[in-house]
Amino acid sequence: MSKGFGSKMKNISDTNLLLTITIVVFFLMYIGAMLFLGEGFLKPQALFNILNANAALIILSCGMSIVMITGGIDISVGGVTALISMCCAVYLDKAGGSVAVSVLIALLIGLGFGLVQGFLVAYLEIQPFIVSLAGMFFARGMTTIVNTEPFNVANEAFVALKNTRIIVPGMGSVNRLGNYVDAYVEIGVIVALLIVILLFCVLKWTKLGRNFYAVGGNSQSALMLGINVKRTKFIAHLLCGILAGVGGFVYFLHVGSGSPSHASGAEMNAIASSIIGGTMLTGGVGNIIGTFFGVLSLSTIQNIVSSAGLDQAWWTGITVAAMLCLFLVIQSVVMAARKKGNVK
Amino acid sequence: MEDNAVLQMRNIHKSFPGVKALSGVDFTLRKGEIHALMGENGAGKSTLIKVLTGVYTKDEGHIYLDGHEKEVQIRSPQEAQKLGISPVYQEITLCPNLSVAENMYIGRTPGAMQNWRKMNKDADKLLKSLDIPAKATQQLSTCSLAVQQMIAIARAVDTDCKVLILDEPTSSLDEQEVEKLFKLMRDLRARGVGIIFVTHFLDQVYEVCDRITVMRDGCLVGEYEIKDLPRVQLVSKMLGKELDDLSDIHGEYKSYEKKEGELPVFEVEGLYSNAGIKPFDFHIDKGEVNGFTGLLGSGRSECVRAIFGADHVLGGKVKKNGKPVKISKPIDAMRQGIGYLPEDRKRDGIVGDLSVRDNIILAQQVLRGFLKPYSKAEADKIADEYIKLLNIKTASADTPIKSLSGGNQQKVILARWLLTHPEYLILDEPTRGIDVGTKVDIQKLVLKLASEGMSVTFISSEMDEMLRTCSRLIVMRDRKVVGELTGSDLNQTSIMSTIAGGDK
Amino acid sequence: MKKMVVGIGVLLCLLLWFSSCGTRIDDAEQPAGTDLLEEEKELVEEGDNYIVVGISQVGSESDWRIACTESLKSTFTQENGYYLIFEDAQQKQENQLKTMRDFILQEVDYIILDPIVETGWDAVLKEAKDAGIPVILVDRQVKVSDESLYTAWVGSDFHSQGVKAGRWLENYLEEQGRGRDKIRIVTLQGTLNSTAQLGRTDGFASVMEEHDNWTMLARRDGDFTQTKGQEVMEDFLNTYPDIDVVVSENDNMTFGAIEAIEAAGKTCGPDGDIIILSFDAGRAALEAMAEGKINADFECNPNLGPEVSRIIQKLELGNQVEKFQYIRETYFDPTMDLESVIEVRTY
Amino acid sequence: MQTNETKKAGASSFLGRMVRKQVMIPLAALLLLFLFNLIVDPSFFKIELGYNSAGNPVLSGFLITILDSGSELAILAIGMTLVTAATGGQDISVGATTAIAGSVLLRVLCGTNSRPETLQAPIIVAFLVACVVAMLFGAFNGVLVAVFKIQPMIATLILYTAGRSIAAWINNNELPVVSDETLTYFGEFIPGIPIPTPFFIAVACMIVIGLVLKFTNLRLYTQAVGINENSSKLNGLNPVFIKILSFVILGLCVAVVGLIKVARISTINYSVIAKDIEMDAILAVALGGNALSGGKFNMTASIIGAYVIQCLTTTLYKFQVRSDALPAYKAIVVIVLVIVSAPVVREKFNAFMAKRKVKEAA
Repeated sequence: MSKGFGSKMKNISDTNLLLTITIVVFFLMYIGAMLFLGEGFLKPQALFNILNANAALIILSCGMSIVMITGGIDISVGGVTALISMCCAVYLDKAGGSVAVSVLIALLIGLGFGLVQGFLVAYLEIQPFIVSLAGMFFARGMTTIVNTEPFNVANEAFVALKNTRIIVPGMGSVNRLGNYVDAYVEIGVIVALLIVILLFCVLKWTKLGRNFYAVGGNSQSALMLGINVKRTKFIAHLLCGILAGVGGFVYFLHVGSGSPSHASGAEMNAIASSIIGGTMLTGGVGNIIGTFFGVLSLSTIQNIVSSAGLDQAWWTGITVAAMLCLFLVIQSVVMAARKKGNVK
Repeated sequence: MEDNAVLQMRNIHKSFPGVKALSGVDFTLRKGEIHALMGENGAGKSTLIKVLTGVYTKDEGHIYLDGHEKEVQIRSPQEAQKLGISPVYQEITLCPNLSVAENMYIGRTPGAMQNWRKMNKDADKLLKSLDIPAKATQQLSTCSLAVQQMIAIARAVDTDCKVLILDEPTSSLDEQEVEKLFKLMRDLRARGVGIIFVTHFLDQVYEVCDRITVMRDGCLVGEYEIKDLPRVQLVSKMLGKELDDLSDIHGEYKSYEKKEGELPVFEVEGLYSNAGIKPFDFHIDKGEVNGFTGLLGSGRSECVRAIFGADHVLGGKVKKNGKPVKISKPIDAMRQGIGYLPEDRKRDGIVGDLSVRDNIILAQQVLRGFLKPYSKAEADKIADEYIKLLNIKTASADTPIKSLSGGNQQKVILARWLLTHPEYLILDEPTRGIDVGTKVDIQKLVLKLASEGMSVTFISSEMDEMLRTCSRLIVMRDRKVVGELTGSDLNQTSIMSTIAGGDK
Repeated sequence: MKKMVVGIGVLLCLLLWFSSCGTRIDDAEQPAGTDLLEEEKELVEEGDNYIVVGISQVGSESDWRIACTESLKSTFTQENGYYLIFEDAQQKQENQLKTMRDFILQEVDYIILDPIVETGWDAVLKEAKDAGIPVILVDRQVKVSDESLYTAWVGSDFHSQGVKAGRWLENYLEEQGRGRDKIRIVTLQGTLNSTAQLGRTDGFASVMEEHDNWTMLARRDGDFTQTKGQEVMEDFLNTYPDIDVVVSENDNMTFGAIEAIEAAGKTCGPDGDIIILSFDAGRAALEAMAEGKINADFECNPNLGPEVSRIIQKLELGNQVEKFQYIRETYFDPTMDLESVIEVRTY
Repeated sequence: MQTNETKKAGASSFLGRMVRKQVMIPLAALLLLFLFNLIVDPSFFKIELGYNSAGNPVLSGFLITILDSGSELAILAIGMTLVTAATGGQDISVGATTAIAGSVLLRVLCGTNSRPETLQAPIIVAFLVACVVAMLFGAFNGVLVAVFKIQPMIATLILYTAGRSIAAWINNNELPVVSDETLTYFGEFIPGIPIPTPFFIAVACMIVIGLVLKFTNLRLYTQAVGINENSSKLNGLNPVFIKILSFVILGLCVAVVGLIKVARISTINYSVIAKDIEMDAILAVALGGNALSGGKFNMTASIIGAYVIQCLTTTLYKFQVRSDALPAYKAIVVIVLVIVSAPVVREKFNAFMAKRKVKEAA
């Protein structure tokens, strides 16, 4: 293992290098938490709880990663999630609609945002940040236009779906009353995992996926290499929009309510997760598996922070920002070091 | 015409608004030859290549492939590639974040799925057959620049190309890398590929090429077998012998009288920067006009940039009037009384959206400092003065500089530096891309300034200009100073032979 | 790449296996067993010595809430034999649910929940019940299908606050000799349908019924905010020139009302034209009372900590506790020694 | 380039001349809004002199509201214009850093006690401390942008998220209330003067920036760096410094805004203070006709742009649009603005105009 490690390091691609860093960081952090904080981390359900709470974020981050791999960004995902939650909640609760249609609504809203933002970014060549900033404000504003008050959805079919649990065999534990409690995940986690696997395959084994990387690596070159750069960018934003739709519904399924303040800061968490997961802001480097672990790392660190007694609300925001800053620095340092090595 | 011609271009015309870029150029490429396309900047090489690769559409003329049976229309880069015309540019146009194999196959294989195994196998086979030292699975950015260049070539070759265009592929490679590249080129030649090789390095031309086509000012000078064209002749053909009304402007101005014991205004020892030049020594006296000469890419601009602190200086000493000074940033140089008119006017010179007035006062304003701006009236007065002095043709001082013609933009930049009253002015290609009248104005101005005691370094691709203005020439080749010419040595022949080096 | 995927898989499995191992050891009913890691031992000991309490607080949106948090935190200290885990939910039920699940996983001894909304708690409360962790609600209540899902509730009796206000006014008017006069009242209501609004309005109304000479001129929503309170009061003053009593359902609206009254050139307080009754009795309001601008203020006590602690102690001894526990609350009027009250006021 | 320019001028010479006066853009928008209000409800223009609770004369009316509430935006627009010009990007953390500045201000004023009887420090000291802190945070953004070359919006995203948390942290999440009258003078009215003080502060800021632009080279340097970094470097400028400077100046503006915001309510609400103001500030710069990609700027136009935005906001409020819903309408305005100013769209439009002209000629 140690033999030829240096050369191995040199030959490993940027994407895989950053991915490795992320995974190592996550496992170190988690094991560290198990050893020193115990309690909450010592049962498998702890990990599943993290998954349950972050299924939506995983999906949103996947979309974000794809856009970031093409060199763009989309900060509207949080707003879109809130809008979807609110629309679905109003539809289910006040209009007494069916769950299937609400899924459709969620997807359509996501698709709509993806289409418009993708068009503006790819074909009108407007900065993605401005476009999605406007998208974010629009979505947040629309949410309060749809309904101003937060409320829980009482629709029975929906609540049943929300409370559906998928038992993970063999991972349960016995509580202090001596009862065996099954470990479980929510439906959203299954959706998130499927999406992670699907997108991993898309990015790895399809032309489209490779085009994302090419466009992000050097869009000028990509054009020269015969890739339709505009279309690729458009598809990336479209995918991100659709994933925001799916993620929005999964979020809604998890919280079971509509509120204008839902998913506040989700865009930041998604960006942070992607970056921690080894996606470069400059584009062309990133991995869905990394993003998945990015989300886990982020929420693990948040859990650690609160378990360690830093219980005040502000620590969450500061932790996320600090993690983001840290990983941005790590990225630039590692990349600079590699570049130096290569030039020599 | 020749039977074995893979490509013939006949009577190609192309003009841009106000400029005739190509007028009636012919070009023939034969099967299995490496054909150098030579000419100084603005000669029309790149325009010709862009016409050939479909980036520009020609105004007039015909292009034939495979003898002259088949006339083709090339409207886009994609069409050119389909016809088997593949360009490889100086800047690598590959994606550094992808693997070698991907870079070779992306965007040109059918199907929606990526078959890694097959692609890697194919890529390895191709790399091996071309003897390129890279693995298919390696990330491109981990390869050296030469290998990246070769991979671009491999990609081009694999598209069943008949015409391979290499546009300055060697400018960022070291000697060994160049050697590897040449080996690949020879291999390809043996396979019958026609290669167009654009370069500024004479040695390389003589090492690898079979034939040379020389262009100048958008016209064809001629096509020669390599053995029929000695270096000196090549250089003279490239540079041409333009005779115009400037034959003797030297006499109009008295040269500055050097006083006894006067130290050089600036003196440089062993200076080198991160731009890849070898350490060099240099000095300039008060009232002297000297120049760096050499072909493009020989390092002449990099030398003056190092003096001005524009590149990151890695080592060497600078002395002003015998006293050492530290110059690490342009502002240091400016404080020492150096002015620098950069080579790339558009990129480094003008501040496009700003008015002519602001562009004129910019450098002086920086020197005066943050808290001492010119009042509106002062700025207007200065601007008007210099507009008149240099005869700048502009609607008003308020006009954005980007809407001026190239020559007038250059005069504005010149005015900017004259305003700072430098002791030493560096002019890097001040006459490039501007009309003859302005050229003469600028040359006269240089001599006038020198007669008033200013030291000037003048760099130009045009030999005549240099000879007319400079009293001493520093000759560069391959990023090294290779000679210094003064007095009676200052003539075309000696300059060319020094530039050419090697066989005389 | 393939190696990597396998590697990740193996690592994840290890992680899960390791973590389930940890719990199995725990479950093996040998709390101080020799297999335990040092850290775990400490934890177990910690668990033995202290009563572990998890608190899920709504947030810190108002002074009242902050004072409430402070009270809880200062009660559940290690000196008092508690080990406290506090989580601020930043106004999100989502966060509270997550926190609750973490508490259940950590097997805390008691969970204290200040629920942000009334619905959506069934599932998690059931999980807590299944895990044998008593949940004590504070301040706000929940709507659940089965009331046994939580152990107790501690909070303010808004209704009795309203009644108290009514009784106070009754007495005050008697003392002033206006017991038989026609009394015109307006009410600045809190955010409609909030627990506090409903309780206070109803409580006061129940006393009003006993007095035919009291008329309620108008009740309007002042949203518990100063600006809205001022607006509504301005409106009232324009419409009804002869208001005798203002019932303002919280201090913030009271401040707005005072501004409006003064702007209209009238006076309020014990020596003024208009009698002002306020609720909450925050420090600022008591100061205003000391300045003679408020007649009486009815406390909404944020010091829930000691009461909750009492409940926990009872439960620890295995005693039954009352399901609904109202916190002791008082009122203030200028007859009292306000300065010393203000001195010790925490919010 | 040159030909392009002339073609454009030829295509729409009248429009071109109008548009060339950059100040015309926000002015036209303002006029449009006024016209709309005049038609729909002329009471928009009514100004009344009344007396507030303290018995001081105060002016009220929608126009006064615009002048009053627009102050913060106008001040931020000043800094934002500079940042935009120098870096070609925008700072989206201004709202969050306003919270920080306000929090610092209160912290200094209140000391350790959240309800002090008397101020623990003079307001001027507190304000200066807030200025220093806000400028430091500005410098932090500036360093990320100029030194680490992170896109401005991403770099400022960090503080956008963390800012309000940091603000809460500074005061231990307490909500300090200042009972001192003098502080409210900065946010409301000075006794005897019927015009709201924030307007005076905004005017003071405008005068200061006007003087700075007149008596220093800030405009020239910033523009040069924003238009051509290479060239400005070769002319002896230090682009890194200029960029950081622009962020620091924005930080100063943020501190002033923090003072006004806090003075308005004598306390602070970390999650609501200056909410969504970043969007408005960016919008003001764009409405002022300044290119969001940097370069030349027109400060006057930006400031007028700020008041246009406030006018729009006030108009929307007047029509009972909830404050939470406002961003949706503004987002539409932004999108329309960026689409109209997108180079691709402009090119297409010019081509279309040229074609039509050819047709007309034929």
